Amino acid sequence: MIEIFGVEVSLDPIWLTLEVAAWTTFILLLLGTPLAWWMARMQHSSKIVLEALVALPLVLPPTVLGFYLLIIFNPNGYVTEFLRFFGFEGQLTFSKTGLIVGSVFYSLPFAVQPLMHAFEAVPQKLLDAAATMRANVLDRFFTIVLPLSQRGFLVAATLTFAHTVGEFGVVLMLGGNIPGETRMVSIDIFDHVESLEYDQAHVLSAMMLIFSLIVLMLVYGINRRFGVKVG
Amino acid sequence: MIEIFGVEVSLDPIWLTLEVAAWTTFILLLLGTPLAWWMARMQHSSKIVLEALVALPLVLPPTVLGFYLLIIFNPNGYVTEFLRFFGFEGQLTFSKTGLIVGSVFYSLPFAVQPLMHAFEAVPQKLLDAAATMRANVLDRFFTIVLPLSQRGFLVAATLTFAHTVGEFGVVLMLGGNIPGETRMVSIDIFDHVESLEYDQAHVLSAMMLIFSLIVLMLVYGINRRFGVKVG
Amino acid sequence: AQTATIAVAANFTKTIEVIGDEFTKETGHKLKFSFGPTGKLFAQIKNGAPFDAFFGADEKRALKTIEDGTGVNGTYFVYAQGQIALYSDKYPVKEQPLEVLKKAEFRHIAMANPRTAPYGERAQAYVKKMGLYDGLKSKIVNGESIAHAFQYVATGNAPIGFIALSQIVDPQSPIYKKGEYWVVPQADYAPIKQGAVVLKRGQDNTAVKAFMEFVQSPKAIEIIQSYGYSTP
Amino acid sequence: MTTLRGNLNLKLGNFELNSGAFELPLEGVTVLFGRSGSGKSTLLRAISGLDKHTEGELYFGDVCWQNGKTALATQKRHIGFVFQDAALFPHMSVRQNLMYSVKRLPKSVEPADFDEIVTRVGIADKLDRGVNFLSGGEKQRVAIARALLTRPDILCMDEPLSALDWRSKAEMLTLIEDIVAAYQVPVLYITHAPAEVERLANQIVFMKDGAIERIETLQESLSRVDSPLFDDEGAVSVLQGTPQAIEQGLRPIQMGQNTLWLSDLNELKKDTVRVRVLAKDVSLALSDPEQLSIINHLPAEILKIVPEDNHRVLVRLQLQDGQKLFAEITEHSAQRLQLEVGTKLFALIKSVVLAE
Amino acid sequence: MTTLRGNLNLKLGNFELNSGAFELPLEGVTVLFGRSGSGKSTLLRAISGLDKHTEGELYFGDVCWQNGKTALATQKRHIGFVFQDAALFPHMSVRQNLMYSVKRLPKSVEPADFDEIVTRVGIADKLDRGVNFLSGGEKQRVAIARALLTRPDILCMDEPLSALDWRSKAEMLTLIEDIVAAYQVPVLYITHAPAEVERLANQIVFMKDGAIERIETLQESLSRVDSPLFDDEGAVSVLQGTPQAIEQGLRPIQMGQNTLWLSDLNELKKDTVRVRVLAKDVSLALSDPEQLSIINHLPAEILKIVPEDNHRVLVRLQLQDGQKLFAEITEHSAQRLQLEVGTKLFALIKSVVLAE
Ligand SMILES: Nc1ncnc2c1ncn2[C@@H]1O[C@H](COP(=O)(O)OP(=O)(O)OP(=O)(O)O)[C@@H](O)[C@H]1O
Ligand SMILES: Nc1ncnc2c1ncn2[C@@H]1O[C@H](COP(=O)(O)OP(=O)(O)OP(=O)(O)O)[C@@H](O)[C@H]1O
Ligand SMILES: [Mg+2]
Ligand SMILES: [Mg+2]
Repeated sequence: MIEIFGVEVSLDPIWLTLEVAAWTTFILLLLGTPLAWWMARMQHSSKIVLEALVALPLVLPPTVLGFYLLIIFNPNGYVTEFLRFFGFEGQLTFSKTGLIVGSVFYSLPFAVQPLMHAFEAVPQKLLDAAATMRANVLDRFFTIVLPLSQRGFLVAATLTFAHTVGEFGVVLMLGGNIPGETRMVSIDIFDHVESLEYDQAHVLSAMMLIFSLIVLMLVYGINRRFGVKVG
Repeated sequence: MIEIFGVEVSLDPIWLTLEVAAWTTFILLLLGTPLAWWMARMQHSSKIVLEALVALPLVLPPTVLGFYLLIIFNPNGYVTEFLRFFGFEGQLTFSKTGLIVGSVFYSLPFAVQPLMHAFEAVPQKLLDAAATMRANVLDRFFTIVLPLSQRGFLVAATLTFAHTVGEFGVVLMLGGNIPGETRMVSIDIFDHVESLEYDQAHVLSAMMLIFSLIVLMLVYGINRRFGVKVG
Repeated sequence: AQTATIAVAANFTKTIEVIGDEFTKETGHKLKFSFGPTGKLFAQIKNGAPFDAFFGADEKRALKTIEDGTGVNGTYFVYAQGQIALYSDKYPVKEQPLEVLKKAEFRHIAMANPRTAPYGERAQAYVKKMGLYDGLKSKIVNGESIAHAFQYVATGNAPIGFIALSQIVDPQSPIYKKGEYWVVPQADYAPIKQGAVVLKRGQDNTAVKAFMEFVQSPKAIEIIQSYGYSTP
Repeated sequence: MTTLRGNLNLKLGNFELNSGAFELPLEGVTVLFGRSGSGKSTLLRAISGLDKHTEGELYFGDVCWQNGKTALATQKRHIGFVFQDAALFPHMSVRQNLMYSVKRLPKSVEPADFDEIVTRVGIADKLDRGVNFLSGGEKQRVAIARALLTRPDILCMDEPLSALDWRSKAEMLTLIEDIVAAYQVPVLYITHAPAEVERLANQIVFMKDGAIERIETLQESLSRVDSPLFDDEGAVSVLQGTPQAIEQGLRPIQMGQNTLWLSDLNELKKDTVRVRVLAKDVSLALSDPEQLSIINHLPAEILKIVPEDNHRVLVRLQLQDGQKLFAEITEHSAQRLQLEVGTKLFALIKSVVLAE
Repeated sequence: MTTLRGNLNLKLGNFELNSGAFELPLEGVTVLFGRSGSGKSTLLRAISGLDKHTEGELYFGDVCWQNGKTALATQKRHIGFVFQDAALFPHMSVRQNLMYSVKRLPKSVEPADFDEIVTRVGIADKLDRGVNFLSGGEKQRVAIARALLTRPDILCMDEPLSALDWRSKAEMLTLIEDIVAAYQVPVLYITHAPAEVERLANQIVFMKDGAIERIETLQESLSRVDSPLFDDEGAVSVLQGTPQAIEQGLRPIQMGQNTLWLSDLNELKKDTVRVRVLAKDVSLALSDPEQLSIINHLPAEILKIVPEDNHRVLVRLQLQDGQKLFAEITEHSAQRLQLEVGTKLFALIKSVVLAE
């Protein structure tokens, strides 16, 4: 609890939000990279289907997405059974893990789309050149594709992070709004609004706004200044 | 009211959603085009500030955004006063107009970002060439920039449309859930969930899912096949 | 001392936080509250949410948990009874509530969604009973919850609305001592009983047991009433 | 005669263009020549008003194009511009690219003869193609046609041929010569290639480090031994003469009393033609040699002998009609033949070498 | 001697590569020559394993590189590849680009001498530059050094010089010759330019419409009157000789009893040099002319007289040491000198023309 402009606000939801957003970004970059790479390389028309699937979370209302994730991740459901099989003890819903998993689904397009476009822009010729220098597929990916996709990663990371910070519906459904555990800033603000504590809501919103603006400006600034130009 | 798989669902929210999404897309392309063009031409560091501002709706939880729009659009507030001055009679909240205005704010980055990138990719040389052929600024914009930014427009339109279809928080906050006027699909599904009518929720969600998949696949298909390549 | 996680209907947020503070002070047990729309909380409980007790905004959904097997039989009780008030900062609702409703000169009237919120359902039933529904029908705007309906009124977007008395008498409320209100006579609508139930997960938790008792103690009842609810 | 005169300044990053005062006759072809990075393109863009940061002054005849920071918009300058990479509109067919010019002509200007230009430029059969399906040479033809169709008061060309292969280059040079003659439009032309300069230029603007170093006519420039034009192929002479009717499979070019025999039999539409002779293709003989396959034996007198690197000498000759010719030979030969200023001798030029 | 033999097929859109069976000696420079779109690049990429859809078979000596659809990965073929546009990694410095090769050498392969290669290629002072700050020629040097540092069993070059200007081109040609001689690595080289072929090739693979039309040595190819190599500059002869010590500012090249005088005084590291002579630079004289600046007068005998277009004739000569030489003269001169098969005469070549 700290006081800002004479209003008491709890910082827990802020830290939690940053933590969840950071994890989500990390995981999505990790999982999104091979997915995006695979998609960037695809030639068939099935690429279109995949692109559409990846874009789906954009279209689905987050509460609806959250509702179905809630059903799918039910502790007696198949997914949890399956994870149990690998020694997973916990529960996917109502925990930080759950929030992160939900956010990963929710923000998928924001990570995969920029990465895919960045990967598509890496000239094939550079990969060919690397191959003639005895670099195998993985080697080429790490030494050529990744460094040349810097901007794509920056955009993917910002969008994912930003979108997770701002996410509400999925988190509310999957998380259960448990203080210190799954109560993120977006829900906290909403709770303040619901319980008529408008002052707290205003302060939190303002903090979020300023923080986001600063982060975004930094990122766009870096992007403009240090983008590696290819070609 | 129609029956699907033995479940009665009302189609009104679906039509309304499509209508609002269509209007939002239309308006955002109209307003986003000059904004994106202006930003694409900017050289100063203030461009970064503008980029960050445009990206803000990504970060703000939609309910929070909705809450503040609710405050700003209040019928005794400055915005409405201002509109009254121009002969506006109605009220921005609890109306289709309000939903559309809210969605326009909410989806702003989804229209402006792809357009800006598309505009940035139009080679200056082509504009120079057009200028030597006596084309003035507007003429150049309509005859060179617009046609060469087709893909950008397609992406902007899809993302905006998709995002508006899936929007929940802003609509929930601003709309007032008036059947036929502001009850969109996302809210309808949510209401069904809240009132334990899970069957209806499932049917509506499935319809939305399939519809979205088809639209997205069409768009990505067109994009891959007919994109004008520049350079 | 133990810790309990309790799911609470959003409209009761403020009240239960105050009760909770008192409870912790007295017993040393810690409480975590999870607030949300009742239907959402219900869906979560059904899908394994880690809640020890459930305070719904109506009777229906708390009872349904027992039916579904997630609630503990015999622990159900009504912890509060909501009261509906008609509020406006423009129209003389205190003196002539029904005339104002009849004339319906306003553009919008806010109430909670009758499908999802008991306050909304009762408010709708009341205007129907008074024969005012047809005149108002086109002007009704529905908040998803009673708190949401309140926002419409508090932000001036709806000049009049059926909201909860608790939202008016709360000293922190943005409309506290502004405008005027009229409490709808309890006799004209079925009581909005808010039911609570202990969930399977919390049945052995002493904190839960203690809290359920505490909520029914005179001290708690005093707090509940001070926030504009009546008690059975 | 109207002129283009001005003094332009423009700062681009670390580069500064400070042209200095200049005045260019608006007649024939003016070539901008200079090393890469000397600011040729920048100057041409500044003249065309394509760079908003240009300052200084510029007058096209009496019309003010630039005064301080106030500039007439490009679209009001009636400039035709041909870019190095053609800059065709990729979303239009060839015809649409051309019509883009035509449609925007003000009513007061009489449109050019579309069919004639298209035929002359050689794209009449490609009008309905997409521009992405054209070869490099075809693209440049369309770009030139497009520029001509704007009925320009001046035609600017920024290395229009440098992206082309030798065959297309040769064709395009002929085309450009042809156009300059036919439409009488003054041309500002940037190139790196001395061969293009010698073929086209009336006057040359030499640029260095963002400034105009000097402006001179082609003849002036070619008479200097240290001309910047003498680069990869060494010294060059340009002879002018009057083409005659074909005789014995050769084209005689009359230069005073002497005749130069050319084996290029293409139709020559002009009264006077330029023949480009590399100094290293000219041999010298003290007596008129018999029994030799070289048919061009021009009597000449040595004006000057300039020693060069690598044991070569450059010999400047005067032909009987007063035209100057360079010959590059080895020091060894010069000694053997005892050449000195005033020596009368014969310049031998293989006819086949002359063809351009 | 090991060979590269195979038969490759590859379908790309509408284009089909069907090489037909081929066998190439893995020695010296093998040039792939053919018109644009004939499939040269496609064949080279197929040989390198850069295209996944390649089918057919390919053996590098005993090593199977391709059998049906089963292909050895490019990185296991030990190929050095130099692309037309260098394909340097834009996010690395020159040194990092070079070290990319070196780091990936298997332990069993002894690394090449980094400093020597870098010095020979002439980029020793540019190692720490970003590759975006190199000129086109410098980029190609880095690309070549990078390919050499992979210790390749074969070096593939796809038009490595076509993006360069004439000066860089000349330097790079010398460099490539030098490298071939120094490292004894077989080279597969694509070019459009006959001059490069004549300078570098040991054997030539002519391609047409996606197939190999024929494989022949440079000498075989140059002895045909209709050689595809005779293109923009007409017929060409390549003479070989032994360079001697410089005399009187000239470089004598011994060819049998005769001497050819070259004014190129660059150091020659090789025992045998090639001298490229354009047929149109050769004049003919019935008697050995005196008092002429042309110093190379080679006795020769006419083998054949071939009429050409434009009233010219191509004369095939045999020199005294048996080497063949083309001269292109006008029909008019041929008649005047009464040339016929068997005529003994002198071929005149200006020494300065020979420099390459
Ligand atoms: N937009 C720009 N920003 C910064 N520097 C620029 C810009 N445009 C050109 N320059 C620099 O200005 C200098 C002159 O460029 P310019 O294109 O006029 O040269 P040029 O004489 O046309 O050369 P080239 O023969 O290579 O075309 C160069 O050093 C170039 O790097
Ligand atoms: N990926 C591709 N898809 C379809 N067609 C292709 C592809 N790559 C090349 N082609 C076609 O294959 C043909 C042969 O191309 P290739 O690049 O091998 O020719 P080339 O002989 O190297 O020509 P150049 O001298 O112009 O480089 C061309 O007609 C080209 O258009
Ligand atoms: Mg330039
Ligand atoms: Mg090729």
